[in-house]
Amino acid sequence: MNKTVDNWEPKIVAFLCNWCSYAGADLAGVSRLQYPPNLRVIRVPCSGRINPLYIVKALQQGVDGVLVSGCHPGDCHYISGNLVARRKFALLKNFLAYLGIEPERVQFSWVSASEGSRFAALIEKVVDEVKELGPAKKLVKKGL
Amino acid sequence: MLQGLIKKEDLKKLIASVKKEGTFYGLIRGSEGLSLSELGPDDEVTLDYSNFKMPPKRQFFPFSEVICTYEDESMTDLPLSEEKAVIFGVRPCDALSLLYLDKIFIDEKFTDPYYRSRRDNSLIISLACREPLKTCFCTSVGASPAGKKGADILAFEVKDSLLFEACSEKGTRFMENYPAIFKKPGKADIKARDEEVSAAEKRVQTIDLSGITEKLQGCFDSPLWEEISQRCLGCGVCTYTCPTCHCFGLYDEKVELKGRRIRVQDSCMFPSFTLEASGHNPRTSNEERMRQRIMHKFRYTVENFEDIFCVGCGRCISNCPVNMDIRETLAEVIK
Amino acid sequence: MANPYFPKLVTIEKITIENEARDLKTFRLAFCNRDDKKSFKYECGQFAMLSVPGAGESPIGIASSPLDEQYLEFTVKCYPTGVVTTALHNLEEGARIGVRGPYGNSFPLKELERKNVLIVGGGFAFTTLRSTIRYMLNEKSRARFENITVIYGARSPGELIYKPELKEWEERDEIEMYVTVDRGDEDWKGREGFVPAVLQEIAPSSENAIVLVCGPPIMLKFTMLPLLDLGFSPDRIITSLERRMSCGIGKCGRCNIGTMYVCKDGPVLSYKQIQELSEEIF
Amino acid sequence: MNNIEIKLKDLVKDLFAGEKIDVLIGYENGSLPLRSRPCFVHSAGEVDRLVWNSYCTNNLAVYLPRIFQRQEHKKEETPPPRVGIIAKGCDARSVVGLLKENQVIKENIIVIGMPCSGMIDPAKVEAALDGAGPYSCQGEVDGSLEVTTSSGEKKRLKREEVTAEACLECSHPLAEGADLQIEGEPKEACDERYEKIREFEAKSTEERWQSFVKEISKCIRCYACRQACPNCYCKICFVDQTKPRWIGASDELSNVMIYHIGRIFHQAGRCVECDACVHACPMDIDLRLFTQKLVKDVKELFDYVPGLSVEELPPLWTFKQDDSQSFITEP
Repeated sequence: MNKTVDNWEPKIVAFLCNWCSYAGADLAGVSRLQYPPNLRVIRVPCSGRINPLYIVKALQQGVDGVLVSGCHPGDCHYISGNLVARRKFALLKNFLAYLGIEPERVQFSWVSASEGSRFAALIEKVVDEVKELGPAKKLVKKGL
Repeated sequence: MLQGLIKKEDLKKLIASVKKEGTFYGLIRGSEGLSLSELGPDDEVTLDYSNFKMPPKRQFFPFSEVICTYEDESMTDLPLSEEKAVIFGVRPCDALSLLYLDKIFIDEKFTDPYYRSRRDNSLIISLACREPLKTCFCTSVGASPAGKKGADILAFEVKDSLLFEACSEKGTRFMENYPAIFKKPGKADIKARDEEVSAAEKRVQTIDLSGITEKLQGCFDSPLWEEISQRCLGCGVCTYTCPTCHCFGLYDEKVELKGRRIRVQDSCMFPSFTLEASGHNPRTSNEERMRQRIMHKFRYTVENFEDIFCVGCGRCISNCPVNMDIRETLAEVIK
Repeated sequence: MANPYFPKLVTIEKITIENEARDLKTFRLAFCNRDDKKSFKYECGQFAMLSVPGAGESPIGIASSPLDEQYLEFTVKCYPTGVVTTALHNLEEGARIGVRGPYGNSFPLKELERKNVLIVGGGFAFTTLRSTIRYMLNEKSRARFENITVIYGARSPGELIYKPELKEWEERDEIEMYVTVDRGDEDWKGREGFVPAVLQEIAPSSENAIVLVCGPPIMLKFTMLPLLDLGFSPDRIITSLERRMSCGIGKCGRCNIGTMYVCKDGPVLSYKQIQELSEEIF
Repeated sequence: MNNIEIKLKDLVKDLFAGEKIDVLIGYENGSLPLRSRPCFVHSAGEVDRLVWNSYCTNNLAVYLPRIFQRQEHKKEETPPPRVGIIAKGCDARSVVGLLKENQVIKENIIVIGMPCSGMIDPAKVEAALDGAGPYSCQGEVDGSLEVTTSSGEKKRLKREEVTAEACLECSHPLAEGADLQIEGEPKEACDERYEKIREFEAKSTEERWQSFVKEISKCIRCYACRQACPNCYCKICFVDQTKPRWIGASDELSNVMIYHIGRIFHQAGRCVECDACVHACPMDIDLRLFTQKLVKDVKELFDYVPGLSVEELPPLWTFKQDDSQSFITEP
């Protein structure tokens, strides 16, 4: 894999649920916790709102990684949105990896509104792993 | 008419000579089956096949083709292909289909420059058929296993050689360019060829299509269409593998501020083909779409261009997932 | 070899919102290149392909008159599922788009000369009729036509388009205007009722007359019978068709109806020609 | 005519005679060797068209949603038809799926279960004959298929070697839960499955990606896989949506890949491994390699097998508190 590309910084799209993870990201910011600035955050009502096509489409548009984060199981604002989503995510994660897309490109996690430091650590980890992989090439729409 | 005999093994010499000026396309059998591909002098040219899967229209009218690009607010049209190409191994039915496509894409008022430049820069060497398939019916629609229409050169397999026969000025000039490669055929070669041709012609199954256009004029509202179309799944196999189907759409694809406008083949068998932005769709059912496809090929083109837009290659029959057989459909209409 | 798919660049000079629902806008365009302007010669009833880079192309009838030399106008409705129409509606004045055309045949203005002209329009299909009215009312051409009668209807007062022009025409003597809405509101003092009903009520004479009628399929369907009753023979009822199109030059096959391609053999057809087509049109 | 075919015809004749059905979806002889094809029988008089043999590959359940939707296009209102459908194990499981998803009217269908002994895959025969379709077929003799090529050569192909992959690996050859059953001896159920999937899983990421690229590059976007699938009944498929436009129209590889990923993923927990998509594909894309992965995962993760019970909730409509979440990234 292409590990060292000069000055390359990965672009990562993060789908964060409105009630927990987005608030967690907010808290990380308010608490002035340092984490890498590679995220492009998209706020969604619930991790259950994620259509697998959002993830695949993001990869096609050339992002280097996708992160989806919602409330911890049991904490969903809509009771069970994240639990239903969990099944979908488990299958999708396996399926994309099966097709040969590096598993680190698409990651799922839970972050609550009070977990600012967990959010910062999560981003640190995801960005590191994607950096290790180098720029995304698979599934990316061919250049113009 | 210029004739020349070339040993099969000497095809390599021909390919090597052609390569100096352009690309030589021929059939090779690879891991993914038979396909028309760019050949080098070391490639083994396949000659023992009945026909190949994707029709040769793809060489001139690719599935998708960029027709212009844009950046910010300026647009640029794309330069035309100047690649000189020799396409070897097209079957006579498919060669004929190119003449039909010409009628669509090249006309006095508007010409598709991308199609046109590829056509102008190509030479077609068709290879006469020896083993017609179960699905072939070329002789019923004006083509034949040794038909010359659409070919610049028609080649015949004669024992260990190929007999080339120029059918156009372009073909004659091509053969004259390589005097060292072609030998004069003997009487026995010609006789062998004639025997092969008539044997092949006899093997092609025929259907009676007399009066099909007139019949179609009278059966627009017939219940027949519903009956026939029941089984149809509504996929695009028949139209995409048809050598004469040419319907397309123009679409934009954009990445950030840059984009391209693409001409993409489309199929009248898809509901979206006629769906308007307002949501109105003049052809909502499978039945209407099937009728349109048949009417377009066997009636409208006859009235507009005096040709049935079908060459009897049988691809729509052999590839159909539910074995829709256009021969049976036409027989129903005639009945 | 000229690329017939390649659009000419134009600038959007002015955008007018035509209706209350704000989904109808008139775009006034100016060619960026002088030669393009010269070569774009059109007639009433023709259409052009408008293209928004990144979204695609759409066939739209030309709403300005050939005698409006300074500009070119198109009125476009934005549909929720329409990619190009939405993209167009999102643009602002000064933006650049592409135009390709003009395409198709036109209203038979030559045949209309020295005749009474009845114009029946419904909804926003009024655009090419507006082009025709503007043309006929122009001082250079008005004398060539006899009486001009216009019946134009929309769903509600807010949905009537070209309002300032409608008002101006109503005040002129050389044209007879009947504007109607399906349902009025408190401020509406004009006529109420569907176009076919108004047509029957006014009952314009068909003597020495030709009718141009454009509207949604359902209106066309119910307008034909009253027109025939009034004595308009099918060959003197002229309408304009809509179909999905990609190329505009008779190649892509989308607008094919029978042996005809709406883009090059239409969009203007007489009711007689429509009756001869096997496919049901409206 | 074989025994099963006679029984089937008698049964269908009775159904028409008793005015139990308006139409029967079954198989008739195709126009090509080794092909039987779907047919629609509307009266007892037409019943003799029906056949039952080793070439009935199509999944007939695909026609059920259409036959009910068709009504909507008609101008005059007619009551929904009563439909009889001939079903192999896989077709019957598809019908269960459609019932579960409310795509067909339960009271209006009669499923006739067939004892399926596995179907012959014409693509395998073609491959065995170097890519050309057989010119004629003389039938089966002693577990072998006798065919003649277009050059007149006679060939014998072992039945097992040309049996469709889906049939070799079939876990439910009998249409359990069918309304009516034609007696006979179905093929034995296969328990040893997913071997190819496991092999594929064991390959490196790069190897898997290369295989995916290779398979998808063949695609011509004819959508035959979608149209042949009983589960693909969406009125507007995501690829045809304009807002948002999920993928571009061209055959650029990423567009085609997303079409397939989207379609196959949409079958998660619904696919019955009938291989209708595989058989429909004119380019011989090995779709099974991808569809089956999801079937396997759904079984392993959620212990669910589609198409066996109308009542059981589909796996992606529900959850368990203790579903696996080993895939979750922990910082």
